[in-house]
Amino acid sequence: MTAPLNIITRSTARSRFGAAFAMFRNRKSITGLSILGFFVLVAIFADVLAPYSPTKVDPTARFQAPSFEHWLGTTHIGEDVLSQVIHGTRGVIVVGFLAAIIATLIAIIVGVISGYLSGWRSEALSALTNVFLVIPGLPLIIIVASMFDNPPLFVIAAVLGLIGWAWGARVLRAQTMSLRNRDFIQAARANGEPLRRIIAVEMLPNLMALIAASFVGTVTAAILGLTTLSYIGVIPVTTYNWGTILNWASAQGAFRQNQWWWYLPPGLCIAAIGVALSLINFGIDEYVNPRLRSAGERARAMKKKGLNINDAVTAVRTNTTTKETR
Amino acid sequence: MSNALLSVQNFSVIYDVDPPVQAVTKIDFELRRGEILGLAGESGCGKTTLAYGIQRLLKAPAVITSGSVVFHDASGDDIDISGLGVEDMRQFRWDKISMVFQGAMNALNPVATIGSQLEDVFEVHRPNMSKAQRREAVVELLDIVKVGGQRRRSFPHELSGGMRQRVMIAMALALRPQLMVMDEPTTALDVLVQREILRQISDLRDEFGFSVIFITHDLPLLLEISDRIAIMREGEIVELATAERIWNNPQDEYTKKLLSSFPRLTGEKGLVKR
Amino acid sequence: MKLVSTVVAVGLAATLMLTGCAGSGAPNSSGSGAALTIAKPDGAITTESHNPFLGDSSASKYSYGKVIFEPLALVNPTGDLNTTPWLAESVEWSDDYTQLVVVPRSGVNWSDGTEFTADDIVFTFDMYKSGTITDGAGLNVTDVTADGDTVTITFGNPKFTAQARVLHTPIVPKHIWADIADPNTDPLTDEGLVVGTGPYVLDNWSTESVTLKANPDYWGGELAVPTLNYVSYGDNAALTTALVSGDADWAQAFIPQIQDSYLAADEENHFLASPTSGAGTLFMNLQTKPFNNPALRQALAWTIDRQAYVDIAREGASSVIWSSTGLSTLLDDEILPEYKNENYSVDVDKARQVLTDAGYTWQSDKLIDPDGEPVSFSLSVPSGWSDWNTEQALIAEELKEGLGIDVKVDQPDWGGWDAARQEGTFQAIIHWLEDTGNAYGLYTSTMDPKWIVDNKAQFNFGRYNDPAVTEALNTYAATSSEADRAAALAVMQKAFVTDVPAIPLGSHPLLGEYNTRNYVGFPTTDDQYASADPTQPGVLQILTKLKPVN
Amino acid sequence: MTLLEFDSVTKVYSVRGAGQIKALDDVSFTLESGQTIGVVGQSGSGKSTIAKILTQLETATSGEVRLDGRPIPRHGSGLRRYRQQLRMVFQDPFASLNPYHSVRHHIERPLRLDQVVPRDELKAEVRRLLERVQLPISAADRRPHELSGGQRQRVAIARALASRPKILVADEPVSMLDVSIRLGVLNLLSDLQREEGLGVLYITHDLATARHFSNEIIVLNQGRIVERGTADDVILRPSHPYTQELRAASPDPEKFFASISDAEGGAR
Amino acid sequence: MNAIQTPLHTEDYDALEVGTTATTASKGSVRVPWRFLGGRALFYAFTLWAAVTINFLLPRLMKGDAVSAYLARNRNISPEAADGLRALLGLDTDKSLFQQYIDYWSLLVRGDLGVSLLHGLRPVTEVISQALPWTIGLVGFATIVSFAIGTIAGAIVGWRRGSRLDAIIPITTFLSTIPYFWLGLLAIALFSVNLRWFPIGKAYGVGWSPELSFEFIGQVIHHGFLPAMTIVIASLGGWVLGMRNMMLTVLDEDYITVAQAKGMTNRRVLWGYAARNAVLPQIQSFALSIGFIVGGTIVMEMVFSYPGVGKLLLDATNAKDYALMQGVFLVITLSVLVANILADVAYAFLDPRTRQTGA
Repeated sequence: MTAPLNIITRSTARSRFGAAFAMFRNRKSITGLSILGFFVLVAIFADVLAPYSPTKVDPTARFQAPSFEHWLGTTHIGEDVLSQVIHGTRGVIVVGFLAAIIATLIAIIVGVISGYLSGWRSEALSALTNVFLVIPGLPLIIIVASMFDNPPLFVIAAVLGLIGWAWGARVLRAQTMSLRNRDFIQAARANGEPLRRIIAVEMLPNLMALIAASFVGTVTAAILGLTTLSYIGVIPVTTYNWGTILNWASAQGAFRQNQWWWYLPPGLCIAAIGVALSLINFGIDEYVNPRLRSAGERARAMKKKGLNINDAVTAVRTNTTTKETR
Repeated sequence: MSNALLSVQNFSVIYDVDPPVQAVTKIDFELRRGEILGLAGESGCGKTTLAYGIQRLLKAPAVITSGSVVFHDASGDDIDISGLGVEDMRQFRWDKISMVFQGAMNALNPVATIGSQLEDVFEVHRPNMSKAQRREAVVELLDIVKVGGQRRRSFPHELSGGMRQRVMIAMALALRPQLMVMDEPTTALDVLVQREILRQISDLRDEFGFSVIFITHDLPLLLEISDRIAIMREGEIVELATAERIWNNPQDEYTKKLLSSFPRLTGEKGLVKR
Repeated sequence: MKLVSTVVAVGLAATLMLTGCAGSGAPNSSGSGAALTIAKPDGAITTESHNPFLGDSSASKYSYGKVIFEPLALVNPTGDLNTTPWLAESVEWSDDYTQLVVVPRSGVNWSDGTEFTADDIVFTFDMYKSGTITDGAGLNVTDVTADGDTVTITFGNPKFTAQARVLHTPIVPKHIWADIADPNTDPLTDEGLVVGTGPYVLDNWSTESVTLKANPDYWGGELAVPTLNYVSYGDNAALTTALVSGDADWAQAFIPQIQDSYLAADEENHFLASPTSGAGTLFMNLQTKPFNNPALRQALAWTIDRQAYVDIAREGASSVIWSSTGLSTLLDDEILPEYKNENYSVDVDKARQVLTDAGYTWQSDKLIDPDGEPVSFSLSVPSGWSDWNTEQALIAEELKEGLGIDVKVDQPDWGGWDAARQEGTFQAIIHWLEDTGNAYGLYTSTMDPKWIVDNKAQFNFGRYNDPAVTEALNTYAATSSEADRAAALAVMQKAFVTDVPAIPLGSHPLLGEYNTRNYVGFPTTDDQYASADPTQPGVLQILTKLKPVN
Repeated sequence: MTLLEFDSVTKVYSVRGAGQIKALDDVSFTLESGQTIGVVGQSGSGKSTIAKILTQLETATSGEVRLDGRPIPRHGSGLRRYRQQLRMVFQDPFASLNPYHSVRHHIERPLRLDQVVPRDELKAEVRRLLERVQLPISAADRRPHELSGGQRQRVAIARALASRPKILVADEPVSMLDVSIRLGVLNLLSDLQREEGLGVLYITHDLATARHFSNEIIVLNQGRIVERGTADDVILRPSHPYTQELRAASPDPEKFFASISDAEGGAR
Repeated sequence: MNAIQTPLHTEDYDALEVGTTATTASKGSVRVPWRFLGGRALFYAFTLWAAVTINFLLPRLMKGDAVSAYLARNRNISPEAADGLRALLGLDTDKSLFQQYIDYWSLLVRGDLGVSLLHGLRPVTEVISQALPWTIGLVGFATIVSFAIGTIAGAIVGWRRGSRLDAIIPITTFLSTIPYFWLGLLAIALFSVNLRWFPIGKAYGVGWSPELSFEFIGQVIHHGFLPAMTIVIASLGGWVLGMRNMMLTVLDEDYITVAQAKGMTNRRVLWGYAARNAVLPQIQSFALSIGFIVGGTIVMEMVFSYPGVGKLLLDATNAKDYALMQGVFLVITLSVLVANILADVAYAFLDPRTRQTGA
């Protein structure tokens, strides 16, 4: 008696799982997730992967170009750049994700509540959101970060998160407002579902794509913020991140001396992780708005068949039989 | 022949996707001058594809695969629509055949005044008209459809649904075309407004003598306003006859089934049974 | 004239354009010689203020004030450490250094034509006395009198250790400054206020550069350089780039990879590091563990590689200090005979011996203190001070390798670092010394409780406090007797050698990068008549010595 | 006892910039078990406001709604019990089902919420309800977008029936569906009503189906009831001018062709 | 209630449509969207208040003492002078936080932002006024150019979807994921140091002062080109993508089909109908992105030694120059607000739907 029931619940569980990840089930998202996953693995296994300690000084091997011992060369005091980049991944990933988690939580709470409520409470939350949107973030972060002598990573993440939630909240608010008046929410209300259940079970799943998108967006912003702040030296971090490496490289004249092995890898890593996150977001965008994907694909497919999507005049193909082209 | 406005023969449209979808298959019909031809059928039956297809308004991946559409112009010229080039087609449109679309809110550009959207038509098709003449023509059109010329500067969102549909009709009327294709022009409207607009279309037809192809799924309505009705199903016309004949003596099983989907408003309680 | 210069400028620009290096064609450069561009890495010159008394005025910050307003005499912080009278014919200190007798130079005119007199000197020091100028340098002037051709300035305390501060006071014209309501803050931006005796006069001020023209009536004779440009770049890296590309001619900057990036770029590029009595010094917090144990401090002194500091961290822009007295070679004559040969070296075995003797042990290569706790500390340097940041990494590595001490490299922002050093909440920092031009500088900076006011330290961050040493320091500063001074110095040196309150790493030099493409006569290693640092008062000496290249 | 009383209900909305608008103006009617009342009127006449007040998505400005003689409790379990007895079928089957959840979820929820059946009978009850609306059990694990419009509306009906209500409010339940399946859905509703003895409030703008499926018809105009009576009375013999206008505007081919042939006959 | 012209139109009675079909619009003059602008004005007032308050609080939460920092920077000043300085700066007062807040506002209203310790005790307003034009010039110009290029490119890419132009999207996206400063550093290394095409930063050449002459303007353009281009390149991606996505949505709208059915030329459909509608959300996100962009460009000023407020802020923060820090943050926020207001006004006039007159 219980056996078939189990099978069914499991299958629905799987389909639900599948549904939750449907937004990532496209080539762009998968590529992006793979790149991101690579960096996450690097961050986790930094200790194993890095051939040297990132702070291992070797006065005999300064400013070395890439070689077999040092795949990405060395710094001005003989530190191994590759090891620094590998260890730097950790700070970037931790801060990026932590900031995004904080920001997304705030965004969900503020956005969904202000979207679901109406009246002055909703307006007040919306105004708060807009204030955080309009106030220039980086200057504020610079000021706030300078309040700490030697802020630990989570503090930086918290600051980045606290300042970066507004965009997500705004998007979620708009979507919640539109969901609020959908019939299925009305139906749940008419059925007497409690509010928390309406929000958690009926609304949140439909907001997942937007939440994911805002999460990914905040990770990007936080990583850019972290590396920028590290570069300008507002966040002095004793553990390495890519911004810190660039700070050193710039201060030690690597850009001037064309010590590309020192300044290119961290910058390219930032760009790579940015591209990965953008790809994930493209995927989500296309899931939310299938037109975005299909438009290009459709146009290309039609082009192959000799059709132009912008033709305002329907093509006529009476002479050639379509049977042949099939 | 002189009575015919549009001759459609062996007309087929496919959507060239994978796999290709045959949307309209080997349609033959003739539209007479000044007549209202109703096009009825359920969603997906190809009625819209047909109506758009004959004026080559379908976007890719739609492809016309066979047939000819000949427009018998009032000047006596016969225009083979399938043979027109892009530029000729552009000039032909709206001048000879115009359209009234479903859902006038989306059919009007939300950021332009209705006046400017009407003037657009003259700018493109009557380049010799002066600005003043254009404005005059727009006011006249809006007066004809009883929106009032003073609303020229209104934006679409400032008008009610019925008003917007009237504006669309004014726009369709602008170049005094010989054929108007109306795609569910009243579906989104309330019944009283719908009746009012239908009356207006009928009056305008009497005054200007254009032909109408009227698309809708509302068969009872069609029966009242059409001269002839074509019933479509799965891309084909299953029956084409006068409205009265369709009502009193439907031939095709599908026509009968459609008719019996509507309960009677008056008369004996129950469904229309044929 | 205006027309001519414009024509010249356009022509110049056209020439530059044709030769393909469209660059800065300064519109005001007169034809007689190339301009000299002096650069700083301090960001844009955003505020116009020519007030030489204001530490942060543009004149002070970019140092062009030093070529407009001249001091009484120039004290060479390097080389022979000599005093050269400048606006004074002569300066003479009383024995106890509480009185200065000045004979003003005659035949000097202010740049507006008014004659420079003893009254101007009196007026300037009177402003300090009366308090119209904040006594930021702590001159403590009690009396200024003019008597014919001499001016006598009396101070409230001996100035032996602060001679340069007194002598470098910019002298300003009484006939102008008498009407300035608040000399502390007035920016002198109104017409005709920037009047000095110096070799150059202000010509053009903008946020991007300040241009000065040679003073045609300069008392010191004709000047080789007709135009001085002062510019400021966003940071050190940008400044270096400008120096390498030739956009800037002369600067005081720490250039990483200076050999490859600057000196190798052009053989006319030169770099001079002039050692001073100051030094980059490792300060340890003597009040708390682990540095409350002198044995550990001593062990550090035997482990830290000063040569690496000079070669790697400072890229050669320093000279090593190995003497156990902490004094640099510049102050060799002040080292007591008994310490002449007492030098540290990198001797890990010795360091370990010191520690073992003091009861330290090792456990799996980690140093354990006599209480049984592992030794570790954090070494703080503000982020962005790249030379010392590098030294942090080096020290951490040396101590870990050599002694098994875990050093946490801490790079807070300036504010946090500043608070910690003042409040004594740090464990170890690298810091500079108060430069007095003699041995006193090191010892007062590292052992003198006078720096601790309201429990906040301005120096002596380790909070060394030994009454005998304090007395010696006071005696040294106040006495008029050479013998007393020598005795006091002996007390200080002895205390420093035994207690190791701080570890000087390498002398803190004045740096200067310049090129000899257009002008020669800069100080060199062989002739350090001044430091090559264009922001020092000695710039006056250099500018008057420069000669055009043939 | 009367099942449902809608007693002198007035609902006023304040619309920004337009002041106050009376969506319902002193509207009263009663509904008995096994009875279907058709509510007709144009959009904006207040039809949907009645549904919203009945389902307590909105509260009446004045007046009272009573079920079995008791006014609607404001909140808590009383309100839930009220809602259990009055369920609604929405107009748009594409919007009234949560795209994220399976059909089973939609039907199980009210069962769980109102504890209609014990937990171990949930599955059987879902099957029964699906059968009731003529859907295969395999539909249970589908998600709404995998179903056609008609099937979705059946799911919505099954959901409404799940809590075994006494009253069903159907707000334009077929206007979004294709013409050929409209009757099927309406017939289903009508069958259920008969078999379960439900009271049905059928809200529509279509006079023909209102006449066909209702016992009584209420005509609303601008929030006011302008006419009421048995279906045939209201449609065939409208007394109020508004009702007459509505009827005249509704397509009626029967009468149309009759009048044509009369005219032709007369002419001849 | 709505003014009803003719009793004929029954739909005008429609009670619930009143809010949306409101119109009194038949007069000649351009209608000013007062209600929309009024709502925005209220919001801006609130934001301004919030910004000022944050601004007031921030330095008070920070540790470190401005005067000690000042003394440490100016080593020739003896510690004994500290008290004198405190008195000069008015830092020796012992007022309640609320009283300070009131004082802060009253000073602010009078345009008094205090004096900057870092800049020779000059008024903060004066310090900022030297720097602000450069920031606004550089950032404003670059942002507008980037927006214009991006939006036009996005419109074309969206219109010609499926063509080779689609490649623009990944390219600009890649560029926009690169940190501004890194791109700037690379640009300097390549174009200034190696190729020597452009000067190494600064706003204009040595020895110049601002004047109205072709040479000077040439200088400014020559110096500003590299930083401006870097900002444009790094921020282009967002605009291209946003506009392209919006175009794809708009191109499916009925009014596009109507326009084509009306026989409009493709050019007219693209710019007059599609792009004209798609640009509206762009303008809204433009307004909201300004704050973000300004943040990113602050770092550019450091990299390019540009004499703007960004560098001022960094230095002020490091030196605990509270007055300057507050001033700069306030001015940046104000500029962003003003930019927002401009974008809002532009939006209000471009989108007639904001012009609803109410009733």
